[in-house]
Amino acid sequence: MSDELSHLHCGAGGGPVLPGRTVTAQMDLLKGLWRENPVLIQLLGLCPTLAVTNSVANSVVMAGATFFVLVGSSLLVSLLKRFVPNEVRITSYILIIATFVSVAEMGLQALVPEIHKALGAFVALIVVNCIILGRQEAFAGRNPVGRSVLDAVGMGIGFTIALLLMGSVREILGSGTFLGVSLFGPGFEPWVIMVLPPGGFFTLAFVLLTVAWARQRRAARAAAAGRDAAVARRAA
Amino acid sequence: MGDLAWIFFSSMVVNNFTLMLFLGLCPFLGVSGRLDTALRMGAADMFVLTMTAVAVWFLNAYVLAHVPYLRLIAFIIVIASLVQIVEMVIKKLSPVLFRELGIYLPLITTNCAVLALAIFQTNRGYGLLEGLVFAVGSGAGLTLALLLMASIRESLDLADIPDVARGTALVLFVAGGLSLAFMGFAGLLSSS
Amino acid sequence: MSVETHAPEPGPPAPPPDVAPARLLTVLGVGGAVAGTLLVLAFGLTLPRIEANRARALDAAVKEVLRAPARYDTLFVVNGALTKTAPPGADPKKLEQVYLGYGTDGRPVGFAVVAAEAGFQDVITLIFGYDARDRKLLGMKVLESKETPGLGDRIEKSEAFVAQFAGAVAPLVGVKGKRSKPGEVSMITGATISSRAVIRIINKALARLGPRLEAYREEGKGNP
Amino acid sequence: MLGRLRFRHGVHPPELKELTARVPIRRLPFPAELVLPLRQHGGKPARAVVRVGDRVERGDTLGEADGFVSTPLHASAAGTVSDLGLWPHPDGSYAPAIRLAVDPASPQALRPRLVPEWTALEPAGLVEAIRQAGVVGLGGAAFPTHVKLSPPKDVKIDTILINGCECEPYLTTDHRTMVEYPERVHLGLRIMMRCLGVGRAMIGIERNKPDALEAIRATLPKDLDVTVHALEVKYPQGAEKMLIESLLDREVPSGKLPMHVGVVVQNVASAATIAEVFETGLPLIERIVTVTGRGVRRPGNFIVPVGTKIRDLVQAAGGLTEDAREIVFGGPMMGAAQASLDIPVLKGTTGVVVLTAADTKPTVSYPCIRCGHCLDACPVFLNPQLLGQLALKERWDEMATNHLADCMLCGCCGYTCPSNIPLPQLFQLAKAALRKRPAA
Amino acid sequence: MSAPPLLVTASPHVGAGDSTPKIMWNVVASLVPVVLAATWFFGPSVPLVVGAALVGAVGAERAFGRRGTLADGSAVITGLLLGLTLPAGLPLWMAFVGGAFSIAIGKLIFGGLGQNVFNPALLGRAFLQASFPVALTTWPLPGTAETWWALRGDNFALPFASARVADTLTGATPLGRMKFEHQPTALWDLVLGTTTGSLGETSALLILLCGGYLALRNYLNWRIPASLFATVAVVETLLHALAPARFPDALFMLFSGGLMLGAMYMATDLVTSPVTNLGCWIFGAGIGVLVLVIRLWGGLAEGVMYAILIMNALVPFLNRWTQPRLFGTTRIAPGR
Repeated sequence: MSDELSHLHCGAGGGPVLPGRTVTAQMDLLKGLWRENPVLIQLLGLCPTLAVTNSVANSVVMAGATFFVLVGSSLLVSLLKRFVPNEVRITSYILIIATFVSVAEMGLQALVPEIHKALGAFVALIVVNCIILGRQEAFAGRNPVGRSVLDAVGMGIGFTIALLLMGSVREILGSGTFLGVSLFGPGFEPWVIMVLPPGGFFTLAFVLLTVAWARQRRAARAAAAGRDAAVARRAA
Repeated sequence: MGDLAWIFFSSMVVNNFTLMLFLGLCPFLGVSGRLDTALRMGAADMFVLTMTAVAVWFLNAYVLAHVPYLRLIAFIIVIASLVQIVEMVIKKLSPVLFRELGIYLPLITTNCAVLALAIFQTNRGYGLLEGLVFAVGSGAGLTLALLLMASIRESLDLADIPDVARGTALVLFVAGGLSLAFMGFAGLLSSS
Repeated sequence: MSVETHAPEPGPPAPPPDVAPARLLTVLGVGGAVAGTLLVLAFGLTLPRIEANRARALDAAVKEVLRAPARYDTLFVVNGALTKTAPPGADPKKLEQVYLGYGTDGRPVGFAVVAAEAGFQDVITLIFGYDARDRKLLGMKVLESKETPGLGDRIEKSEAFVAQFAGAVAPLVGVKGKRSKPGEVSMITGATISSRAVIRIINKALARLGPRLEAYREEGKGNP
Repeated sequence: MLGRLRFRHGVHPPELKELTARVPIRRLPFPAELVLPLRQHGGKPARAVVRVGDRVERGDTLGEADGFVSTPLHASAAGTVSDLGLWPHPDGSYAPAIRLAVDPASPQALRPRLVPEWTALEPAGLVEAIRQAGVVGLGGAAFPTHVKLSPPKDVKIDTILINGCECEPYLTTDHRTMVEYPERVHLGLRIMMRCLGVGRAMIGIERNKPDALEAIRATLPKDLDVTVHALEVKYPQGAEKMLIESLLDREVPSGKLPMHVGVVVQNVASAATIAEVFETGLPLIERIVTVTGRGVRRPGNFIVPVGTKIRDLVQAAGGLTEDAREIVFGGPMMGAAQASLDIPVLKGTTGVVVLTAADTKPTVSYPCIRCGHCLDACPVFLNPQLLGQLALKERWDEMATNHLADCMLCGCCGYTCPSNIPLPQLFQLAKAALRKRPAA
Repeated sequence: MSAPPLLVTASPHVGAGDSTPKIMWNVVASLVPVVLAATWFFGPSVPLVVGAALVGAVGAERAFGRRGTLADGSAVITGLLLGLTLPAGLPLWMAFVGGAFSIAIGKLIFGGLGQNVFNPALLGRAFLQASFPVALTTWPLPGTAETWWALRGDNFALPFASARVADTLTGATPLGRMKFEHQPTALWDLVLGTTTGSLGETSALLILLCGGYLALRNYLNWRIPASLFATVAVVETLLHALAPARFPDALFMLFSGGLMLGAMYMATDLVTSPVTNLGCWIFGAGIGVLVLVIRLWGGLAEGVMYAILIMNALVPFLNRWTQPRLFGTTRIAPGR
């Protein structure tokens, strides 16, 4: 696979680190939760985010599998980065990822066969989830093991948050249940569309709308605060 | 014959890869801004899908029966090399076409639609002919979705979209609408 | 994942100065070997569990549609006939299988047949129990379907719908409203296509396999 | 071969010509002051050759033509040049103009012949005389007539079309000209045929002017190959491209001129003016103007000196009514609204239409609902809907690729738009923006 | 003479007299007889359901729309049309949700009037159909309640609660009966509207008349219904001639289900239909073909809604492909 590919397509934003600022372990871990959330901010890995979130259980299992693959391959990639020649970098990454995905798939099939059936091909499709290859390219391939794992954990949790958010909304409204437990009793009329494909698109669209709205609000407030500060400075 | 027709229409509209199964969303969101790029992406997709169907049939029939645990790795490597080979062949044979397809070919490697096609084909036990029809149907479905989205996005360029909805959220709303519309095809050719 | 949304990345890490082909091969080889080992290990560890899961699911389904037989045999469909043993050389997993259940008295109670065809959304896979002597169904269970939640998926979730198949006389006829004859199945309002697909799948499977099942009963008389 | 006497698309605005259609042309007394902008025609403005305080006689040259596509300007009355400066121009800007204090004591008598006798002239001499007389097209665009009469050598003209459509609502200038001076029209046509060496001519008149048709037909010269045709009543029948399609079934290719399909189109008023110029020996210094609309008390058709201010015209028409809201130079479809009563009539001003509050369009506009009415109206088959949307986003280049250049700003799209989107204005803006941009 | 305050606007200074609100309110007025007829057949449930959809639509426009957009009447049309596509017994809260969705997602997210891709009413209807499939396919029979005053279903179900099973008689629509039971319905019943179906699906004749009024006033492009009807009639007549047992006759196809309402009011929605006349011909024909495909080979009995939505998605395409030929470009001037 060619090198430019990763940059065109999967070069996930690791966010250039500002010079002169020490990067703490906390920052490595926490940035994936919101500021660089892979799904909500970077808009990566939307396929699984839409496809498997029709129930919380599916979302949890999918997030877990992805987390496992992400952390595992980040660890391995970071460990091996000095031994991997640049020419075969991406190929090796994919090989590592595919291995972990295969393991995860077999594990799920053995442990939770029902959910594995419900997730269908999407477990295998973690291989082409851009979050994972993106993290290897952007972070694990050029950072020490500890930081890489922290980064992967953070990103994994970020992905899980997004999936759980989608899964909760869709299951609660679409089936009236949470993790299969009925919330509103038998009189509730489920909004079936939420567990259907269009509902996936609409839910994610709403989530992104809300995120955009929140960021706009925050930006506006920051701008207002900046203005106030400038006024205060001038007054002083 | 009826089965082949069903496979074709099912994969093209009833279970459209993009709108019903959320596969190939990356190009759907990424390169659907303009009609001509969408068309090229669709053509490239179709081509690689068909090639993959043949390769996967071959793998399943002769190789993977013995090493089932290598399935995923085999698929991804075959797809990646296939794209690379196709790229080189096209570059050699038709530089014009190569320029036209440009970056779209390598993009397809990590397009989940191709890997998904391989997995579905395997899980459903499709033979060569069925696999080919499935690939062509899926490719047509991907292209259809891309073209619809591209033409809609071009026209939305002129609309006064509210600020918060600009970008991916709007595309997803439109995709939701398309997905809703495509639900009308459910049960096509399976009612008799 | 989207092509247009990321900030530009700093370039890839500087390539190591010397990339000897030997080292390249070594790394790939070692990596491949490690990966292979990992895979085989995981495969070996999980395979028994996976097979057991599958077997358990099938076992439960067969027992359900045959109304809890004392035991059942697995039969193979080979060249238009049922045999108890797979022909030599053939992979038993790849042959079509039907399951013959026996009552506590040792007499056969019926066959369980797996069949699949297109439904409303996608392929419906189901298993049904069939008493070839009386040409009566014993039960039906949907194994896999993607029918519309709340509507089409009632072919597996609606007990009233599923219960009708026990005792229904083949070939089945779908009707709207109340059933009046033993061969009739009352379809789900609003999910006619899904209901009819179930009926069609069973009828087709019986049209194909029915004579063989009956023939097998004849020759298998007194066999157990 | 003859066309189908109609064109495709277009609109049917209410004609409202009955206000002045039967009012005979009347000559007005000279006003106290005339204002003569130097730019009264298509092409480069004239160059002033008088100074403040100069005494001029009726017909004297005030400005000289500045280049080939330009015409001289003449004094429309005897008087004194009182000012050379900027004055409100009908196009909305302030432009150089000559102010003339009319001599109340002057008899304004005809001066000795300034324009030579036409029968004595060869084609080239005729064209030169027309140029010297400052003749421009009187249909509204005011393109110098001599330019139209001097086609390039490689172009072969086979037909002259005389445009008597007057498709704009309200206006009756051409109508009255045809009714009252049909012989002048024919004489002008005869002179132009001689200029161009063309043997065939056609006169197109909308069916809603039966008296004009009759008058023109009754006086048709027997020795010329001239035919008269009654055309469908539809706006913009009088647009050159539409007229050519209606009469000859020829489409002027996109980006080309009528002469490229072998045709020269002249307005009836222009033809009559050419005749008058040679008859009287005076250059073009007066014209017929319809002052009409429900906003004036006594609408009529008047012969006025070029440079007469709106104020004087309106007074001649009985003054403004209480509810007069908008004063438009030209017809209501393409004319320009005027902001002041001091604006003068130019050579190309066909009429002054005073609209009441009830006649004007509401100013509020709605979003485009893509009804497609503008596509059905556009006589040159553009897509005004798309062009309008592009214009609102200031995507000028895309407008150019969507053939903005072919838009003639006829106003059909704006007339028909239920959302009241000012499409012609947007297109005018876009054209200006594209013109300003350096050619790549 | 003093100068009066002069208005200076751009040309043209006169207009054809139509305005967007005028068109919209005319459409609203033309829908009133349809609503009244539905009320005649289905009793007081009709104003309730239509009203709830209307309140949802207008409320969303008021809450999220730009200032003053209510007066243009487009939200009212959407609410009315959505109401007319619903069954009489639908819980009011669902109709309300549908109306709000129609406007908020179907229209405002695209920037409001004139910018939307899909017909808002149909998008709302499709949303409801996908959300509450059972409630949306429970059809009361017309005129079967004991008194006209009886509700035809659990209209007053609590928000988020399912509808209780009502004692009103329900039945399959003519299309459903034809598709799943091969039972025809008398043509007169279809034309007059004495059949089951959603509120505005019943009286084909009335809809044809009301839509005809709009077509006469040029408030809808008559080419769309014309090409739709022609396509359905021609194809269906051919199919019927080939296999009369399998395919019903053309008149049944034309007058049953939502085809009339869809053809006259939904497909002709100005915003979501092509701007070019050629585009409109293709658009109508496309809807006709898709309706037949879904009705005859698809899993659903009725496909008008989906057919229109799919063709809506194709409209930008059609607009692009059917750009008018520029004056003086391809035709060579004769006589030269």
